[in-house]
Amino acid sequence: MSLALNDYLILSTIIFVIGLIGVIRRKNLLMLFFSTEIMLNAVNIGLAAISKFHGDLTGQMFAFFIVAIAASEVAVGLGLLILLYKRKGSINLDSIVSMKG
Amino acid sequence: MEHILSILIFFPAVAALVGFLVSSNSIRAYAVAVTTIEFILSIGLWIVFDKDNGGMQFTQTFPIIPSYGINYLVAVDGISLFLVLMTTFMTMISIIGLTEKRDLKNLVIAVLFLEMTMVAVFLCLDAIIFYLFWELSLVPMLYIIGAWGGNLRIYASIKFFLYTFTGSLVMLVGMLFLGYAYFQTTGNWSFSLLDWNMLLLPFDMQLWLFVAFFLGFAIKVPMVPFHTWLPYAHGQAPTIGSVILAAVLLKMGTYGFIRFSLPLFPDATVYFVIPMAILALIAIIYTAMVAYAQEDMKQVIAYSSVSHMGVIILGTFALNVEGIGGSIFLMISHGIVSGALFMLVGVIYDRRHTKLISEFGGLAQVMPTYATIFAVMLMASVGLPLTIGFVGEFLSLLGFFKVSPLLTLLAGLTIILGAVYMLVMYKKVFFGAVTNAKNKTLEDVKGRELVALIPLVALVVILGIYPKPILEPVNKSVTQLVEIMQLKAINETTKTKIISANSIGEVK
Amino acid sequence: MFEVVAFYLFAFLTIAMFSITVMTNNALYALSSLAAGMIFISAFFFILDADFLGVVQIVVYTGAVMALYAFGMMFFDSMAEVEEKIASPRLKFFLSGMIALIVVIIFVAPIIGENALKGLYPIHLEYGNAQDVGLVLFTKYIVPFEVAAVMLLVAMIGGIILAGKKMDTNLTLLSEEAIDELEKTHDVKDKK
Amino acid sequence: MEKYLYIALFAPLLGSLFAALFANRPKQLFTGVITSALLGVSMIASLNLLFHIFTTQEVIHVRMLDWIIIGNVDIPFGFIVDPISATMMCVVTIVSTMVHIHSIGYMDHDKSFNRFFSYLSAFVFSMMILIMSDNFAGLFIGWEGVGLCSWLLIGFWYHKEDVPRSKDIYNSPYSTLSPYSSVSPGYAANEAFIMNRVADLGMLVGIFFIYWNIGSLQYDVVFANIGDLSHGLVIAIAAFLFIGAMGKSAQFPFNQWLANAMEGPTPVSALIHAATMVTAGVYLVIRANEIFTVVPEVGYVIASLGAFVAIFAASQALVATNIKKIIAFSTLSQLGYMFVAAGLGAYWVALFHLATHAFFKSVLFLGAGNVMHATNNEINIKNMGGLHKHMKSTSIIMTIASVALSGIFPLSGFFSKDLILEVAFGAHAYIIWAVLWITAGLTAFYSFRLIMYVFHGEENFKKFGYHPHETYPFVIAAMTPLAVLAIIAGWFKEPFVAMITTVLPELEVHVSDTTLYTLIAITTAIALGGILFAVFKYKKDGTYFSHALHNRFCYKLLANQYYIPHFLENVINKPYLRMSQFSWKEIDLKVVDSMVDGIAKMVYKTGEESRPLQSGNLSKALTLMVIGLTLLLVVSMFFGLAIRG
Repeated sequence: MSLALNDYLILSTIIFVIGLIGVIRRKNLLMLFFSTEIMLNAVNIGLAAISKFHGDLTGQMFAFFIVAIAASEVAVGLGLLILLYKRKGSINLDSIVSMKG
Repeated sequence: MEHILSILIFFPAVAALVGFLVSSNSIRAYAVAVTTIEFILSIGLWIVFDKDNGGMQFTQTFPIIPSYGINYLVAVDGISLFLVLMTTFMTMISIIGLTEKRDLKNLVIAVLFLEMTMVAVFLCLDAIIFYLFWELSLVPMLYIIGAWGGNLRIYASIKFFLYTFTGSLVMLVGMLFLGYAYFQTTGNWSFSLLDWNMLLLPFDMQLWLFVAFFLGFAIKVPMVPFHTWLPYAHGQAPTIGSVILAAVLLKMGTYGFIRFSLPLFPDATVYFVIPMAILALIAIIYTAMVAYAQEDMKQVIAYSSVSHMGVIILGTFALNVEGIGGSIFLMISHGIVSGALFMLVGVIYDRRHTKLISEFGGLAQVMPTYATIFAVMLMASVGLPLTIGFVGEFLSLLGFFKVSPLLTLLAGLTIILGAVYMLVMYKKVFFGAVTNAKNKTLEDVKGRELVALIPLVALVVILGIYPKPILEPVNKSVTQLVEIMQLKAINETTKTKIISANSIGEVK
Repeated sequence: MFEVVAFYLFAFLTIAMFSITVMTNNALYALSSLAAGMIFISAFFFILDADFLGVVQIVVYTGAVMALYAFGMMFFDSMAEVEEKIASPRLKFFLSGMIALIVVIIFVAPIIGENALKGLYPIHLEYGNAQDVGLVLFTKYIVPFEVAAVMLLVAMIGGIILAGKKMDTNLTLLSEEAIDELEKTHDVKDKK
Repeated sequence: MEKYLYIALFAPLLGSLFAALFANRPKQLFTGVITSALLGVSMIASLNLLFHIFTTQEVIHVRMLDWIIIGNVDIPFGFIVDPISATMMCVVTIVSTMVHIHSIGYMDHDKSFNRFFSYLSAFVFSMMILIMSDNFAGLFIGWEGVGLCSWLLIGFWYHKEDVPRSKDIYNSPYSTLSPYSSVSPGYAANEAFIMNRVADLGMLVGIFFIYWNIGSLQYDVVFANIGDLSHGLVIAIAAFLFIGAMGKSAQFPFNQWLANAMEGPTPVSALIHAATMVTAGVYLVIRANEIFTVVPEVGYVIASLGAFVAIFAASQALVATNIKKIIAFSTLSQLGYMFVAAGLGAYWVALFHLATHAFFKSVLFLGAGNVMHATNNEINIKNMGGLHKHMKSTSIIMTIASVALSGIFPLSGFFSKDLILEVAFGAHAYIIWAVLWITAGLTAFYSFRLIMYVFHGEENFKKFGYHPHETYPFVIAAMTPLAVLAIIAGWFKEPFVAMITTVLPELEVHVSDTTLYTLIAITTAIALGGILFAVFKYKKDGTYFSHALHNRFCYKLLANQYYIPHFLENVINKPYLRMSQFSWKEIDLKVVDSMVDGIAKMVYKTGEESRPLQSGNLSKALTLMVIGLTLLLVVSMFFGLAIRG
């Protein structure tokens, strides 16, 4: 018994769904960031798996760039988050309603 | 010489970009120079144009998205040549007669960009690029109406934009589908009209595609009942906007019918002749009546445009060389005449800041030259022989007479109703005593206005007496167009209908 | 066989860790479990012969990102329970369940065929992964790579500037009163 | 000879353009002189051409320039001078030269003197094109050209205000007893143009029929092939062409514009609305005689209509006090005579009457012009009287013209008008003959009623403080040739017939000589009776209609021009305006446009309604996003399965 691409993809999807659940369930912005990280990593698994099973490095390349983007996102996002916290005193989504249509 | 068409298209755009650098004080001189050069270039094109050749000339191709067969493809034939000439000429005239003072630089730049898109629409033969410029032409116009217009300018400009844009989107779907159909038949992608002309389409597909293209063109023309954007656009636009809108932008729709609908869908065209004629007829009679009821001079002319466009459509769908050629000539003559009329209204608007007919009366005493020029244009508008307006109207009606004498008789009401609304307006504005004290001191046309109007008057008369320079190349190209239609028709009845429309014989 | 065992083991661990992250009310637990999950994920990369990626994963996430989060959390009240009012939990669970269901359906049906195209940048097993990656990354992907580098730099500076306003005043060197004063003016300014 | 053709054609144009250069300047005498001189040149060239044709029987046919060539259409600027057009050219140029000279005197004090001559010469040019063209399209150019000039000239005094509509018969612009010829010159000009346009549409349709059935608009080609067409088709062609002719010649129901056109300066009425333009319709029928010969039934309709118009117009002239309108009605009536002749196939008779009529009618109008000029533009004949003493020459000339108009031997009217009666009798159209016979009596009566009111009896003008005086001698000199022609034109009947029958069918009247002389006798009798009645009745009472008659319906009917202006106003103008306003305000704005706006509003409302969705809460937005994602997944799965299944 050996592993197929589908196994990895299913795993990747499950982790992605966990992230998604986090995104829609949590109200704390920090937790939202965590969930986003989870989703990004889920995708990375999928990319690495496809790279392996197709014998093509492109997937890994994408994974690298996703890691880079995730890192930048955390840096900028946290900065913004701190700023927001300083302003509003809270990072709860329910208390930040400034884009009402 | 092989680049002349591209130069014609992109010279105004480049000039517009350079225009950002020109100082606001000299921008008018700059604009006049640019448009004059552009006009001279188009005259040059006319000179080198081979008038014995009915086909495409000066073809130039440059691949843009080769994998989908989208190329920059420009060429000119007898049909588009004079529309291009008319475009460059009217742009030049409207720039010369420009009296706008507010934010002149941006206005001039917008007009120059507009000129590029208009010339490109008439020259591009690749559907996608055609569509690109077709839509691009909306942007400067939106800007011109929205920024320099009257009180309702925002409403008018947005209505103009959204209405025409919606129609064009349906047309785009049609174009994409046609490209796909070409791919399915030949295995290659192409959006070139010249390639599409080789395509024989099944009847059902022709019907649907005709309707899709119809929506795009009919709103632009505009045909009743898609005309309501026009009075607002004209009513609110500044003079230069109205002039260009009436003279050129409307012609894009009728040009589209001749360039796309007729050769691509000959069977559908023949199938839709009577419905189209009825729409045109409604346009002719109904809008002539609406024009008669107007209280604003500009609105009268705006509605009269719709009415005349009905005659153009009628000529286009006459299926014979006389009718189609006549409609092309009428496009040019209507461009010149309605442009001139809008300019004339602009002249009076500059002086009195009103266009209401009831504000005027007896102007012929105060402004005799103005009244004379207005009368000449009025007579051209009602289609008096030996003015430019007659030839096109006569040929359009003559052409359609072969298809249906009864409908032509009704359409002929245009010469009566046109005279009614125009003459009644003329009487109210120019005849009688000067009742309004403000009108007593009005200045006659002078200087710049005269420089802009005199060439128009000259053209109206010269082309009315000697239309041959235009009719000759048009004749060649239209004959070829009709041959293509006949060859491409897949139904035998269509073929016989086209042949019978083009031959002398018993009319019932 | 070893691979299969490792895969399922780590799959279980990763899912468990991440579930904790998503479900817990304690921020510290969430952070710790997230870090653990990240490390477990790198295991998959090793299994998939993407050694370099695995290493990068550990270094970047547990090293950089987690440290960043940890520092970031110091600004907040990290020890407190995270108070959240979850609106319409039924909808949330229905959605989650729905997505999970669909995903299962999609993956139960065979989707991606094995007739893969030949790789654009094929893997050379003889080089070893790090060398292989390096070759591609510094030749074909050199421009994106450099852009990514610039992006990281920009993000770093951006983060500093966003988070570090008022860096010109050093809180550690000020007296308590001065800090209170500063915070008061700060608050007033913010309320404006 | 082509040289003369071009001179005859373009000399008036040259004059018009020259005068146009000074159009906005104050009066320059030389514009009048030069245009008149150029017309003189044109007249001499025309006479030369007539002489040439008379002597050599040669037809001059030139193709000057291509005009419209496309598809099968080939329309040139081609000109033809044959006996018909040569006759017309001479009539037109002689009358217009004299009218031009007369106008120098008449327009003496007008500030738009130069503009007037420009228009007048332009009219002559258009008329020449109409006459000389060798194809129907060229004819149409002239046709519309004279329409344009007529519009310009009727509306020449455009600065006059609209007269308010009034119920009072002595003040209403629609009555022939009021001091107004029409609502205003601008109104009359527009009415004339638009009414002519209605008829022109008919003509255009006729031209279309000809083109599509024969493939050419050249007269020679059309006439050569007209026999090949089916009878119904030729009827259609003839009928539509005749509709055009009806408009230009103001036949019923297009008659009203001619009476209202009297708003224009009097020389204009003389030239355009008596001698030349209104006869264009007759000219068309004569020119296209080969079409009309094929369909005698259409000809019969034409003749009947002509007879009807003859008596219809003459009856209106009986009560009118507007000097110009009386002459206008007389013109209309005489046009009816011409149509009778043309309709019954006596084309050359129609042409002959056209020519003689042009002379005496133009001189009548010019004389009326002199009278009005002398009395401060008074147009009510009851306000004149006794002018014979003050304006002898005018009086004599007008009397001569009236006698000619009445058809008394040996003046020109006798030769042409009596011939028409003979033709009608000979064609066994006895009703038409009877109508014309009565009309002859009426004509004589109203002509002399005018003469008596204006030149004889009490000097009513004194009440208004007019100081009548004879006009300039050169004006009288200009009228003299016309008056002489009015006398002698009939004497040239024999040579005219010899020349014209080379192109027009000969007259076939089968009446015995005794009948013929009886006819002549009774026609002359009724004409003389009319004259004598007019003279003696006036001598006795000083007026014609007692006040009791003024309230009678028939008097009001005639004075109100059979209520045709009221009909046009209330049944056509006003409802059309109301329909137009309805179309605009109710249909265009409320239905068509609001549908478009409705679509836009729908989109806008949808946005407005869905605003609460955007609560600004990120968490909710994310939830919505996931719902969307779920839906998309479901859909894609569904379609994926559908494609596979």
